Formats: sequence, C-alpha cells, structure tokens
Amino acid sequence: MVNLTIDGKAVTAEEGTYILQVARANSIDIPTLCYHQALEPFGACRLCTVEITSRGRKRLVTSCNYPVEEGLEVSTDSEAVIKGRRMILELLLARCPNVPLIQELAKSYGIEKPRFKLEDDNCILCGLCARICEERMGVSAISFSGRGLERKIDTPFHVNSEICQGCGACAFVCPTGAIKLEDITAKEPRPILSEFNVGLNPRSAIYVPFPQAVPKVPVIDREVCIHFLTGNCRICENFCQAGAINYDQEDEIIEAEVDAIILASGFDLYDPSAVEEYGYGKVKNVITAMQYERMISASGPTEGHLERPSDGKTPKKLAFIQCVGSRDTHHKLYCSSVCCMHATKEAILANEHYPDLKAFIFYTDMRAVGKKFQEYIARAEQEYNVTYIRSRPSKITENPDNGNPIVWYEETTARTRTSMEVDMVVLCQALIPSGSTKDISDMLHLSLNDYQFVDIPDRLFHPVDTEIPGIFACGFCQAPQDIPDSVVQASAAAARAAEFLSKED
Amino acid sequence: MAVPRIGVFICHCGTNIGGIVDVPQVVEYAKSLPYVAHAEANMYTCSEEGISSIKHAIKEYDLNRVVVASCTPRTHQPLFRNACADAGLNPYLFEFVNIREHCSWIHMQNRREATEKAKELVKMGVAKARWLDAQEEFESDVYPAAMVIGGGVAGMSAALNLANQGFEVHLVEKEPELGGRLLKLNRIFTINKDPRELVESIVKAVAGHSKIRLHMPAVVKAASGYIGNFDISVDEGGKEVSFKVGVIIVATGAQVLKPELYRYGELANVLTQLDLEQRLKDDKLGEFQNVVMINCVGARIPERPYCSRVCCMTAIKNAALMKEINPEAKVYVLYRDLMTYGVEFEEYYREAKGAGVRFIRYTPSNPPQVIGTEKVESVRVYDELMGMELELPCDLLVLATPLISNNDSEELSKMLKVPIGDGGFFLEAHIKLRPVEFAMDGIYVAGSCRWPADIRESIAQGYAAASEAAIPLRQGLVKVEAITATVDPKICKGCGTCALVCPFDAIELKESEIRGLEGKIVSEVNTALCKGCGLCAAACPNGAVQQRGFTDMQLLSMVNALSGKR
Amino acid sequence: MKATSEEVQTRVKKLFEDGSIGHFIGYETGSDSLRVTPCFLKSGQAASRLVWNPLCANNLSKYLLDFKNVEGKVGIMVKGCDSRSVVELLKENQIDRDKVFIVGVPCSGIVDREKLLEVLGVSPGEVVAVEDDGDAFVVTLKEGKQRVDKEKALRGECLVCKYPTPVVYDVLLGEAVSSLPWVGDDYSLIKEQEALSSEEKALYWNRELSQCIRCYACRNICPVCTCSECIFDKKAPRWITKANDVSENLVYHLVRAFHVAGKCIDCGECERACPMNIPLRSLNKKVEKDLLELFDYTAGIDVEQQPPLTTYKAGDLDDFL
Amino acid sequence: MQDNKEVKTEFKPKILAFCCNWCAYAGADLAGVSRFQMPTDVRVIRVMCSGRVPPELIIRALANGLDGVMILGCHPGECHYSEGNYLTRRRAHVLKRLLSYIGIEPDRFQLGWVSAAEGAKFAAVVKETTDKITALGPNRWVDKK
Amino acid sequence: MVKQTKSRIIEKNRLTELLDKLAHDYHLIAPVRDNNVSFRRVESGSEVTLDYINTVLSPKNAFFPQTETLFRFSRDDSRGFGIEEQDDEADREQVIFGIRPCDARSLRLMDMVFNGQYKDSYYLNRREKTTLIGLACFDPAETCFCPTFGIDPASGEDVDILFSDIGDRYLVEASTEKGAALLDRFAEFFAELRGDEEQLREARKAGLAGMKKLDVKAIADKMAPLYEGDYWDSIGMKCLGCGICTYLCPTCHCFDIADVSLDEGGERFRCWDSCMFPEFTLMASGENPRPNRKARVQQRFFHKLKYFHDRNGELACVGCGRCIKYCPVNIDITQIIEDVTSGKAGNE
Repeated sequence: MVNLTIDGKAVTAEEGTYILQVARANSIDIPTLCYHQALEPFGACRLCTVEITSRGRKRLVTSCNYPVEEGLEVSTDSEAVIKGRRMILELLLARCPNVPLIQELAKSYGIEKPRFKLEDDNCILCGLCARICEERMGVSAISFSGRGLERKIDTPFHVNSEICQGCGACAFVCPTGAIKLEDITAKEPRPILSEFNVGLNPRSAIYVPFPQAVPKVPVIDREVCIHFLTGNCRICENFCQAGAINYDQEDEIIEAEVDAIILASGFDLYDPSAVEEYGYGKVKNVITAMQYERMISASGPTEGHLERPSDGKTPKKLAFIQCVGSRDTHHKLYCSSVCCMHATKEAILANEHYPDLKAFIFYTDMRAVGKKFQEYIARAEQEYNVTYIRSRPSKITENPDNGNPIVWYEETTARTRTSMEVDMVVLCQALIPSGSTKDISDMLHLSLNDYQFVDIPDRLFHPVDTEIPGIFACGFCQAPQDIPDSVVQASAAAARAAEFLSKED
Repeated sequence: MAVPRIGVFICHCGTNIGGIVDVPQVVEYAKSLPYVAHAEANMYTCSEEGISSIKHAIKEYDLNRVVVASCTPRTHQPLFRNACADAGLNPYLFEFVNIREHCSWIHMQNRREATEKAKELVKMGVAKARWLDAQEEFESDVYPAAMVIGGGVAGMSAALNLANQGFEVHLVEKEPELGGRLLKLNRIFTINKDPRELVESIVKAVAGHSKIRLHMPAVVKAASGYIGNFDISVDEGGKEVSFKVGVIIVATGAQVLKPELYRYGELANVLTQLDLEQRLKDDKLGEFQNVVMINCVGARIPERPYCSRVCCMTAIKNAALMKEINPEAKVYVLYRDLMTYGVEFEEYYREAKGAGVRFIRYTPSNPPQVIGTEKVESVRVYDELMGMELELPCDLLVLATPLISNNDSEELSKMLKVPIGDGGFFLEAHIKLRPVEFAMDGIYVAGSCRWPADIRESIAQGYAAASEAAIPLRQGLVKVEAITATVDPKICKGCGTCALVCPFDAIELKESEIRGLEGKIVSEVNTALCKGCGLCAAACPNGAVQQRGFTDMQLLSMVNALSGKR
Repeated sequence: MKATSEEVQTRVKKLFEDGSIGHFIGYETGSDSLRVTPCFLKSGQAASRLVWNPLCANNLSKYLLDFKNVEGKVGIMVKGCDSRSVVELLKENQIDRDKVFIVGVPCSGIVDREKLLEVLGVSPGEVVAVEDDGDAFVVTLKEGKQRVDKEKALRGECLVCKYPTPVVYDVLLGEAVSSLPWVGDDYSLIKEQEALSSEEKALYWNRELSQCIRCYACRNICPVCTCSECIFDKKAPRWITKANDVSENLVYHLVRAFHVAGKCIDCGECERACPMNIPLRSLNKKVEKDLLELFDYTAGIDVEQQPPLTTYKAGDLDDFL
Repeated sequence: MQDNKEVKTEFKPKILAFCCNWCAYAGADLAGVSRFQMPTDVRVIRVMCSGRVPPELIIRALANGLDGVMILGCHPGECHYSEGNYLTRRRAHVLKRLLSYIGIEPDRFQLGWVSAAEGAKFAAVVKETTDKITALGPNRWVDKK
Repeated sequence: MVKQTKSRIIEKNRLTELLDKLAHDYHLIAPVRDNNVSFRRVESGSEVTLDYINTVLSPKNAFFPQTETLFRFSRDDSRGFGIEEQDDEADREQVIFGIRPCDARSLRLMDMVFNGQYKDSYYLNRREKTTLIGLACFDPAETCFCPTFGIDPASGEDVDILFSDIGDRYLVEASTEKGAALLDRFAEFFAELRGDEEQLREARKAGLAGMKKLDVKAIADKMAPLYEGDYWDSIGMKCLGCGICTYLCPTCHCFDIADVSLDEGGERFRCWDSCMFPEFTLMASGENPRPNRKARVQQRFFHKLKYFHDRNGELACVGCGRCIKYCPVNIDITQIIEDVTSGKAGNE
C-alpha cells in the first residue's frame, strides 16, 4: 500500500493505481472527459491535470495516468491547476462551442466566451470511441485519422464500416454526442426494446427485467450481449463493484418429484397488427392497451406521463377500441372478458392524471358483469369524462398534418358513417393463452382446445380439473378471466390438489 | 426503553401517491420530526426493493421503530411487519400511515393540501410510533372442524373438499334437500342437461361421507367465538344442536327477483325465466308460437344498478330451447348488453343465433312496450341497431330478472359479524385479491351470496373457500394479533367496569398474585378470549387497562401531534 | 321524630359494646359553632363527641376506602345522599357490604353556611347552634334565637334532594322522610343554562373555569372518585399539564364530570369544597339529567343496576349521522 | 395537472376522525379506492372499535383547539365486537350534550355509522361535517390570548 | 424600615378616580368580586371592591404567578432551537391596591425564599417593580390570628402606602420612598390631614381587641418530638389531600417546572405545586418517600412551624386564616398550634 495526501487529506492506495482513481475512491472530484473506467488511461483531454509535489518538486501532471507513489502530495485545486484547466476548457469551448457538456464545464470555471476563434466541432478528440471499439470490442471499426488540425475520428476511407458490429459502444461513451452510429456502421442500428415496457423504450443487454422483479437482480441477454456473441467487451464486469458478474452461469435443471401439478401459465397479447384496418404499426399514435398501461405507470418509461409516440405530446382526446381481435370471426371468436373493464379503468386513470382529457370507448357489448362494475362504468361517464360509443370502428387512418389518428365508425343512433379525429388510439387487443401454455401442455400431454386454452373436460362441475388426474389448471391458461376469478380458481386448484394429495395418503 | 430511532418510509406507489402528494417534501418533513433517525421515499415500498430497503435501513441506521406511509394497513400491514421481523425488529414496532386511500386518492384535485395532509398523517404516525412497544403474539388452537352454511353447489363443493382433505364438516342446509337453486332449473346452460342428474352424484357423495355431518333442514341460531374456536348452535327441525368448529364457510346462495314490471303477475302469459323453467320441468308450457324475452328486467336500473351476470345466459339457453321445442317459433331476445363473456358463452350465443333466435338491442331510455289487455299480444320495441321501431307478435313474454340477496343474509351477517355490501350481498375482504375471505379471520364466503355466480363459478368459489379454510385447520393453531388488553394491577382499583363492558367475558376480577399486591382485587385479561376491541381500555377510568397497539399514550400522542403539540 | 346527637351517641356506643363495629366514622363539632368535622372513633368511649345537626355537610362515605383493610366492621353515619354514594361504592366493588355497618339518618336539609350568615347578617362567632325545625332552621345566637326559612339557607343540592332518607342502612335513626316540601323541578337551573346560545354558554364557562386553581379539592372530596391513581396525576400519558390554563381546566372539569357520569349522586361536596365557588354541580347535574332522560337511569339507588355507560339497549336513541 | 383550488386564506378547519377498523376505516378505504373526492380537512385515526375511543381523547382534542372530532363506527347491530358501537353511542349522547352545555357547538363532535361498503357515505359524512364546521368557524372555546 | 414620610387623606368619593388613574398609569392589581373576591388586574376603579375581609387567593399571584412562563423557545427547520427574549410584561410597573397587612407580611417571608441563597429574578423583578398599597384591617374574621406572628393588622409595616378606612375618608400614609413618590405623583387626589385622623383610627382599632393571639414562641422546638408518634394520624385521616391550604396560603411557595413543546417552539413554565399532592415527592423510580396523606399533612405543618423557622428564624404563617376557612374537612392550624404548644398533641 502507498500513502499519499490529496488536498491535504491523507489517503492510502494500492500500488499501481492512478491518482484519479484514488481521488474518486476518496470522494474527491477531478474533472475529466477522456477517462473511462473500462479503458486504459489516455491523458488526452488533460482536464484532469493536478499539481503534485514529488521529492520536493512541484509540477503539473494528468492524474488519470499518473501512478501513485509513497509520500506524494497532490493538489486538485491549486491556483496552477485551476489556471491550467481554465485554459484547456477555453480551448475546448472554442473548438466545440455548441456542446452542452463543454459549455457547462467551462461555465463552472468562469468561462463564458473563449478568446479564441470559434469552430464548429463536436468532437474533442478524446478517443474514447476508438479506444472502446478497439480495446473492448476488438473491432477497430473507427480510429483517429489525419494529423494536427486534420486529426479526427473516422472509419477507413470514410465509408460506413462493414466490420462494425453495430453495438453502439462508441456512441454510448462519447461525452459530447459527436458520434452517430448511423454514420459509422453499414448495418441498420436497431435498439434492443424493453419487453416489459412493450417496446416503448430500449434496454441494455444486461438489465433488470422490471422494477418489481423478484429477485431484483440484473440478467444478461445472451442473445444480444456482445460478450456472448464475440467474447469481447466484459465492461459490466469493470463496473460491478460487488464482483457479481458471472459469464459462466448456466441454467440449472431442478428435479422435483410431485404428485400434483397446477398450471397457471397465464396469457399473452394478441398482435394487433394482424387487425390491419386499425393501422397498428403504421399509424404512429395507435398503441396497445398494454403499452398504454406501461406509459401511465409511474415506474414505466414515461414515469406515468402520457406521451404519444409521434411527438411526445400529451393527448387530450383518447379513443379506446374494444374487441380488437376478440369476438371476431377473422381472429379470435371468444370474448377476452377483461377488456371492457380495463379500458374503463385506463380512461379513468387518464382523466385522473389530466382532468381535461376526454376519452371515448368504442365497444360492442359493455360487459361489466363483476361486482361493482356497473357502478364503475356509471362513474366513468359521470365523473371522468368518458363517453361510450356502441360501435365497431371500421378503420383507423392517420391525419398526415399532425399525426392524429382518425377513427372511422358508424354512428348507430344517427345511422351515419362518420369519423372522429383523436390524439391517440388505444387498441384493447385480444388476450391469448401464453406460448408456454402450449409448451407445457405438450410436455404433460394435455389437450388444448381450438383456441389453445387448456381443455377442461367438465368445466361446470370440475372447473379446475384437466383431463389428467392430479393436474389442475387455473386462470387465463384455461379461459379468459379477470383477477378475482383467477384468484378464486387458483385457490380452487389448490383445494383440489390438496384433496388429491389427501387421497394419496 | 431505548431512545426511539424511527425510520420513515414514504411510498410513491407509482403515481398513485407520488402523482398527487409531493413525496420528497413529505420525506424532508418527516426528517424534521422528533425521534426520526431516517426518512426516505420508495417508488413502491411494498416491492422487493422497498422491503429490502426497510431491512437495510433498520440495520444501517439502528432503527427501533418503523413507519411506512403508503396504502391501507388492512392489506399491507402483515408484509411490513414481516419485513421488520426479518430485520430483527419486533413486528409490533411498526406503524402504518395511510396516505393513499385516505389522502392522495381522495384529494386528487388539490395537490398542495394533499401534501400538507400527508405530512400531518405522517406526523401522527411518527408520534404514535414513538410509544410503540414490542409485543408477543398469543397462539391459540384451531378446532379441527368446519361449518358450511348452505347446501347448494358452492357449499357442497366446499364441504366435500374439506371432508376429502380429512376434516370434519358440519353442513347446514335450511331446505329438506341438498342442491340449492340448481334444483329449480330445467336445463343447465352450455351443456343443456337436466341439473338433477348432474347434481345427484355430488349429493350422494356429500350425504354418504363419513366426515360430513348433515344438518337438514336446519338454520344457524347462534354463533360466537373466533377463528379456531366457534361455538355454533343450530335449530335442526325444532331441535337445538350445538357443536364447535374452527372455521365457517358461508354459501347461502341468492334468490331470483320477482319483478313488478312488464305486467308480470297481471297477465298470464308473462313469466320470469325461472317460471319458464318450472313450466318446462313440469311439462306445462303448452303451445307457443311467438316468444319474446326481455333481459335486464329489474337490473341495471338506478335502484338496482348491478348486472346479475347469469341472466343473459339463461335467456339464451331458454331461447334456444324454445327454438328447439318448436323450430317454427319466432324467438326474440331483447337485451341491453349481452354478457356472454369468455369462450363458451360466446360460442353458445353464436349457436343460438345460428338456431334462429333473434337478438334485438334496446336502451333503457326507450324500453319495450307490452301490448295487450287480457294477455300480451305483442311487444313494441325500438331496435337500436336497425334504427326502427318493431312490433313483435308475442304469445309468451319471458323476463330475465336478476339474482337478489337472500332474506336471511342480514341476520347471518349480524350473527357472524361479517359485513354486507351493495345489494345485500356479502362483502369480501378484498374485492380483487381476497374474493372468498371475509375481513374477519376464520370466516369465508362462496357462491351467489357473495355475488351472482353461475354453477362453474360457484363450485370454483366453493373449492376456493375450502382452500382458504383448510389453512388454519391444517396449521392447527392461529396467532392472535397482539392488540389484546392488558391490566396494570398496581393502578387497577378493581371496580370491574372493564369486565362489565367486555363483550367476550375476557376479563375477570381476581385476587392478585403479584408480589406486593397479594390479595388485591384486580382485573385480569384472559388473552385467549380477548378479541382486541379496546372497549375495556376506553371504559377504565384511570388507565389501568390498556389495549396493546392502541394505548392511551399512543392515541393521545396522535391527537396531540395533530394539534401541533410535541 | 328526628334523630338527635344523643341518639347517635347512644347507638354508636352500643354498637361498639356489642361488637357490631370496630370503627365508626361520624361528625363532631368543628373549630367554630358553624362547622362540624369528620370524627373517627375506635371505641365507644369517645362516642359523646359525635353530633348530628343540620351542619353535617360532609359526605363521609369516601373515608370507607381507607378502612378496606381493618379488622372488624366499620360503622358510618350517612344521610340520604351519602347512602347513595355508598351504593355506588358497592357497585364498584370498592367496599364490602359485610364489612360496613351503616347508620342511616334521614335528613331534612343541610345549612349553607355562607347563605345563613348572609341572611342573619352576623359573623360566625355570633352563632351558638343551629337546629332543624321542619321548614326552618332555628339558629341560637349569642343574643337570642332566630328562625330562618330553610329555602333561604339550604345548600343547593338540598333544594333539589329527592332522597332525604338513606336508601341503604343497617339501622335508621329517626323517622324516614319521604320527600321534602320545597323540592320541585330539580333541573330548572340546568334547563335555563341549556337554553342559552353556544356563545353565551362558552362565555359563561370560560369565565367560571378560568377561575379554577386546580387544587383538586372537588376531585379529592368526591365520594365516587375512587381511583387510587387519577389519570390527571399521571406523567404518561399526560392528559393535562400543570399549567393553570383554561384549556387544561376545561379538560379537567369535563373529564371529571364524565368520569362520575352515572355515579354522581349530587351530594354537592365538590361545590362545597371549591374555594373559588365554581358552580361544579351544574356540570354533574347536566349529565345526571341526560342519563335520566336518555336511559332512565338514576345513580345510587340500586346496587344491582348496571352503570348506564357500561350497558345499552339496541333501541337507544339514535340521531347520529 | 394543476391545483384547481386557489390558495385562499379562508378558514380551513382541522378535524379528527376516529374510524373503527372493520367498518368506517374500510369504508374510508373504499372511498379512496373509488376515488371519491372530498374536503382535505379530516385526519383519520384507526382504532379497532369505535368503543375504544374514550371521552378523554375527544375532550383533549377539542381543548387542544381542533375544530371538530368524529367517531365513525359500524352501524348499530353490525359491530364486529357485537356491542362496542352501542356503548359508543351511549357515551356519545352524554358527551355531546355535555360539550354543548359548556358551549362547544354540537356539530363539533359527531358520531356516525359507516359500513365497509359505504365509501360514498364516508365521503358524504366528511363533506357534511367539514361544511358544518367550516360554517361554525374556528373552535374558539379555548381562546389563548 | 418604617419611616413615615408623609401622611395625607383622600375622600372616599375620590377613590375610584384615583384608581382609574392608577390603572391608567400602572398595571393595577386590586380586589374584584367575582364568585369570590380575588386580586385581579383592573382597567378602571369601578371594578374594584373594598367590601371584603380578605381575598380567597392572596396576592402572591402578582409576584409568583400560579403559572409563569420562564422563557419561550422557537424551533427552526434545521432542528435548532432559539431562546426568545422574555416579553416586556415582566418589566411593567405594577401597583397592588388593597393588600392586607398579613398578606404584605407574607411577602417578607417569600423574600427569604426567593431572595435567599438563590436569587429568583422573576420574583425579585416583580417585587422591585411593585408598589404595595395596603388596606388596614379593622374587622378581622373569626379565623384571623395574625397577631400571633406579631402582625398589627392596622399597620403599614410591610407596605409602601397604607390606606386606613376612617369613615368618610382614608388616612393615607407612605412608609417608603417608593410610596412617597407615588403619593407625590398623584398629589391632586390627596389632601392635608384634618387633625382628627389618628383619633378616628384608634376608635376603629377597637375591633381588633379580641383577636386570637396564640403563643408560638417555642413551637418550633415543641414540634420536633412530634415527628414520630400518632398525633398526625387522625389529621391525616381527615385530610383529603387537596391543594386548597397550600394554594390559598400566602406563604406557600413550592413550584414545579415543565415544558410545553409545540411544532413551532414552546415554552418552559413553572407553576404552583403542593406538598399535599402525592406526585409532589414521587420519584422517577416509582418510590414515594411521603406515601400517604398523613405523611404529607405532617410535612406541611412541620414546614410551616419548624423547618422554615429553623432556616429563616420565622414561622411560615401570617395568620390570615384562609386555610382554616376553606378547608372542607375543617383542619384548623390554630388547633394544631394549640395542641402542640399545650402539649396535648404528644399525649393522644
């Protein structure tokens, strides 16, 4: 271990570490633009300059690549340091006058306008992009080119790179936003979309699936993780202070002998782009109910604010379309059972968030059959500015001027075909048995019905018993149902299993 | 007592609270309160993350009291108490503050005042927390038997399931026959079979089960006690029978409304669906050519706003049957919304349509008119979808009426101390998450007495209730929340006021055996009998009797905190 | 016939002699001729100190609490009102009926010292003795005798007394008095108060209660305030601070009135003890009136009757939200 | 979303409500779940039974200067503990009259019955009580100078 | 000591006017009839009553209020505390009009406590800023026994100015500089003596002739052996343990200190306490060295008749008779004094 002082504070550090690292570990801030924890220090931006006193001699060094030594005295804010930094920043600001980060840094050192001639560059030549591409990604798709004033970051021959793997690390580390992936790669950059937020926002390859995940630990998506694809990167390892990243983890097969099985494999969402007339995927401001749920959720991508996809504006007029794929001879014949009520809930929530918001619900039959449901509908109409329109819209088009969706439908009372322009449309799509229902049923040799729900031979008198004794099914995997019905079935399945197990005794 | 170190956790509950109440401001405020050692905000305090945050903070800040300001203690209190226990803190050193149901949700239009109110509620919670004491829970045995009230399909399923699990069951049915409302039906929808032959096998299994003691015809006359220990008395054909059970399942069903609409009871050819089923069963229907059925008769109206869930299907079933009996007949179903939710119902509906039943939508603002003097001649209806008025010839008008609560529900509710909600149906502990439990421990509910349910749903609920009831039965003992009364024998003057007001005879005057007080007559609480109502504590003139978790000190501190006193 | 001091003395002496009692609580002449003071006897020898006259205001029943653990029976002298507080003590298990020997004396009213002096226009030193003579008091002054109409010189509670004869006793000295001729509507004063506006009432009671010095004499003398440790003496929870402030006084007096609700038998001791002349009976009387009207309850009549606030009828008045 | 109400200096009463766990508190919860909007002036203290609330607390609260106090419990006959609310009712009768006798307006102390299913009634009771007390103005019985 | 600097008279019909003036210029405290006659701050002369022998509460309240704020504190957001300066009430000049010589003497006894080893600035400040106008006592009550303690009820020994009611006018005598200054300031109300004043006063003093005067010379010594023994049993039995005697007593001076803590701050106050109350000596452990009424009543008389004397050379009683008059069970200090001095107390 090495003993030194930073700004008069005595600290100890491991041999071979750099001043910048030690200072950070001791909560002493040193500004830098080109340092990155995952990369070798480079000393390019020189912003991290500090003054050291070594063997009685004072001098300025870059702290990112100056190793600590015994008895070293470091000053991170001496007059000389500040003066040096000010000059560096003044030069940087002259080079990149439009980069907010540089503007802020300069301002914090009292520089509003540089004395030098202004250029219009965004790149500060810190080299982070090239370094990460080479050092961690093993690709070297970009590098410095030219000399002196001509020096810049570029791909070979200024053409979009074929070897670029499109990982985006360069853009990610760029402190000024100068790097644009589309200028570099020959591939089409595609974000990894968050499954939990139904594609509303991207996620990284290592991620926590959703805020209330249990257990709440990150997982690595091996399908897209660069390390699993190329063996490179491993940057996450550098950042995890707990040292918890384990690239060698494998799925574990747990064998358990059981006498009874309860199936509760739930539902998936029917892809509404199959209902072409509603324009999902084409009309930007048509979203699904689940996307809407994520949007209005405080832990969702917009932190509870409604922002329509086309321009992020808060919609004032919302349309909910019921039976999108349900009760439809071209799609699913059955009624998904829960959409009437969740649309109503969503409309109420929207109005609670934005009291001047108006929602229209286009429905076929308003199936409010549960406890207090009718009252709920009545309150939605009376207190939350919700209007129910009994009509099945024929199509949804887009107003090209403003991106507003237009809902075409038949006004039943006036018996005229009419349209309504709204700010956003929410499609309450059909719910379907989850894919895993099929997988597990195949495994257990359970029959599925026409709609891929688990078949219950005696639905009336044995509502949770499958055709195989000892196997029970509850919830959406056997029929569409809402929360209380699912809870009832879950308890019922447990009761039947308990009964079954008692018989075994 | 160690100096209180209170940790305050304030939940955003997504935007439920955070969207209205300025949570960071409340956190800052909480930090300024006496004895608060730590305060923080959580997105969801009940999440894995929130819980681990509580546990972490207990250790990190050496907390000895925890206050969570979030939703209602009626659902989440056990979760947070367990979190405290996991971190080594006695779970009774936890206090709940409700800033969602009691604040953000009811003051959505006034964020400033909602925030101020939240602060005050937190202040009161912190003031109470300062005086919390560690408590031990009392455990009591569960008598390993259940009573099921109601011998319909829900009750029988529950009884059979519990009996098959090996528990003794007392099944109390007021009619002389098992089967309930089902027996009155002609056919069962979606499978169109005679209910009697279907229910037969269940009845047989119930009647022949060695673990099931059938009380029939019988009504419950008295019930007292609590989870694990109910004393029941039933009137069984004039004879009083008493027994003991650990749990109770209420499955008393519902009845069908007889309407005062569409000239029912006045004209001979106006029937309810149930009447129709009876005629079909009795084979007394006679000739018919034009049948009109009207749905939502007496339902979804201001005085009875709910949808009774099963009537649409009944109408479709009988409409199809009419068509089957007389394919030449014209059968119309006048409806408002067709509640054919799910898979089978929707199919069944399509089949009926395919069989030629005509469905016509009407609106309540423009209801069907019955034409005829001696009998119904025709029905005039405005078809909303066609946009025209129709006059339908009619020689048989059938009204689909809702299920309404049974007349004896109210009496039962008072006897068992379980609540009744809208429409006279029993009120479950949580409408979504605890559908077959009552808020009172040890009592469960299933079937149409809770809410109109069809056979499949009633049976599932019967099983579900059995599943919940089996938990304490299997565990064999229950823990009593440590909110029971205590007596300070030094202060007690033995006046017996507490004993007089105790509804459970849990307090007795006894000679003290405590050293220094030998021979002094003082009150003593039998914790096994005490239900934690606190009547005694309120009646005690000098504060010798206290209710744990609701002591004078704790309540007064809250009142003082609200008044700006510290 | 009315009981006389001599009768009391003879009877008490005899009770000691035949072993019926081991202690006796009665009255003796006080430090001037218009005062009596409690007298505690352990034997019959000093029985001659005992007196019984219209000055015997003190309700002695509270002293029974001090004799819980003595050997033998305790004899006590009770008037009508005092006997009713004995009933309340019995109800609350504060005394054992078998350990108490009750010497009842019918009472035709007790002198209000200040009123009497006012009517006579003399100082107490002038008065030699006061005797009961039906509807008047006969006052022996240093110079001559004077009759004073009882209604002019009675204590307030005696003006509305409905139980002049003890309701419980082992021996009754003198003839029972069934009713007192001057007693009419016992709640007329309360009704007058009730008719005032809230502002007037608040003003009135604010003024009255702000005079309280919280000496606790009203509580300590009250025969049905039996707690060994009063909630107002507790440090935690602290229901009131010692600060003599009208809000604290309010809490004290309202809670006091509530704590004796259904137990107060209107012996008037609280008001008599109050050095600040606060009309304390008014609060108790108000509660008494309501209990009678609402629940048909009168305190101190029947040991078997359950206290009104520990029981209920399903059909009790319900005019709440 | 913006505050609809302007910040005004008008009198805002401070009202305390003791709610029993089984009925009134559940009713208040239901009012919340149902999003019934109501005045912000009431603060709830949960007790297991309305019968737990001793008169001392009510008196103390009013003497502390709170503008109103409510006890809300199960409807008569529906007490979770059989008879707690009946005792509460008796006490409340006496207390209400006593308070009125010394000049604390009867509306400042209310007893009410709210079942677990009566979210709307809870909101109505809160509104009614708040309105009445607002009309009465501040509790000036104890006017500390 | 008593140095008569000035004698004047005031016509009775001008008294109200004088009091009006005093009330205007000073914080005037005078007897007022409410439920009882008590000393109270008055705004005008017409509120004042002089028709009383002695007030229920002695005027000690004016120097040692039943509840007195010692200081206030405020709390700021950073949880800091700030002590606020005392309000200017404490600095007001006050006049007490109508104090009886016995009560005036009690202040001398209180001074021994509050101006003894520890100086109580609150009390002393008020004392200094107060001018006492006494009212000579010519019609004592049955319960009065101030001569026992060498007090002349018609003298101005312990006041700044003495008013003596001599029929149609008051004889007004200043006995201190402070008193003389006040007389000068309001000279317009006062007239020169007419000459018959002393004679009229003597005539009125006749009423004092039969006053009770007990022999208390050796009482402190005679108390000592009574510490043990059963003399106090029957008194303790009778005693209700209320605070009347101590609160009404002009010489009792025990107090308690407590805080009022509010969100925004609070105050520390002191208030009268009474040795008659059980919690007076209750310790945090729950132990109480004076566990019963007998112990407490005994303490009270020992303090008055012995301990105070041992410490200050005076008995802590001025013979005002309040405790006798107001004791609801007729415990009479004069009887106790007689029992003790006569030796009866030891022989029961």
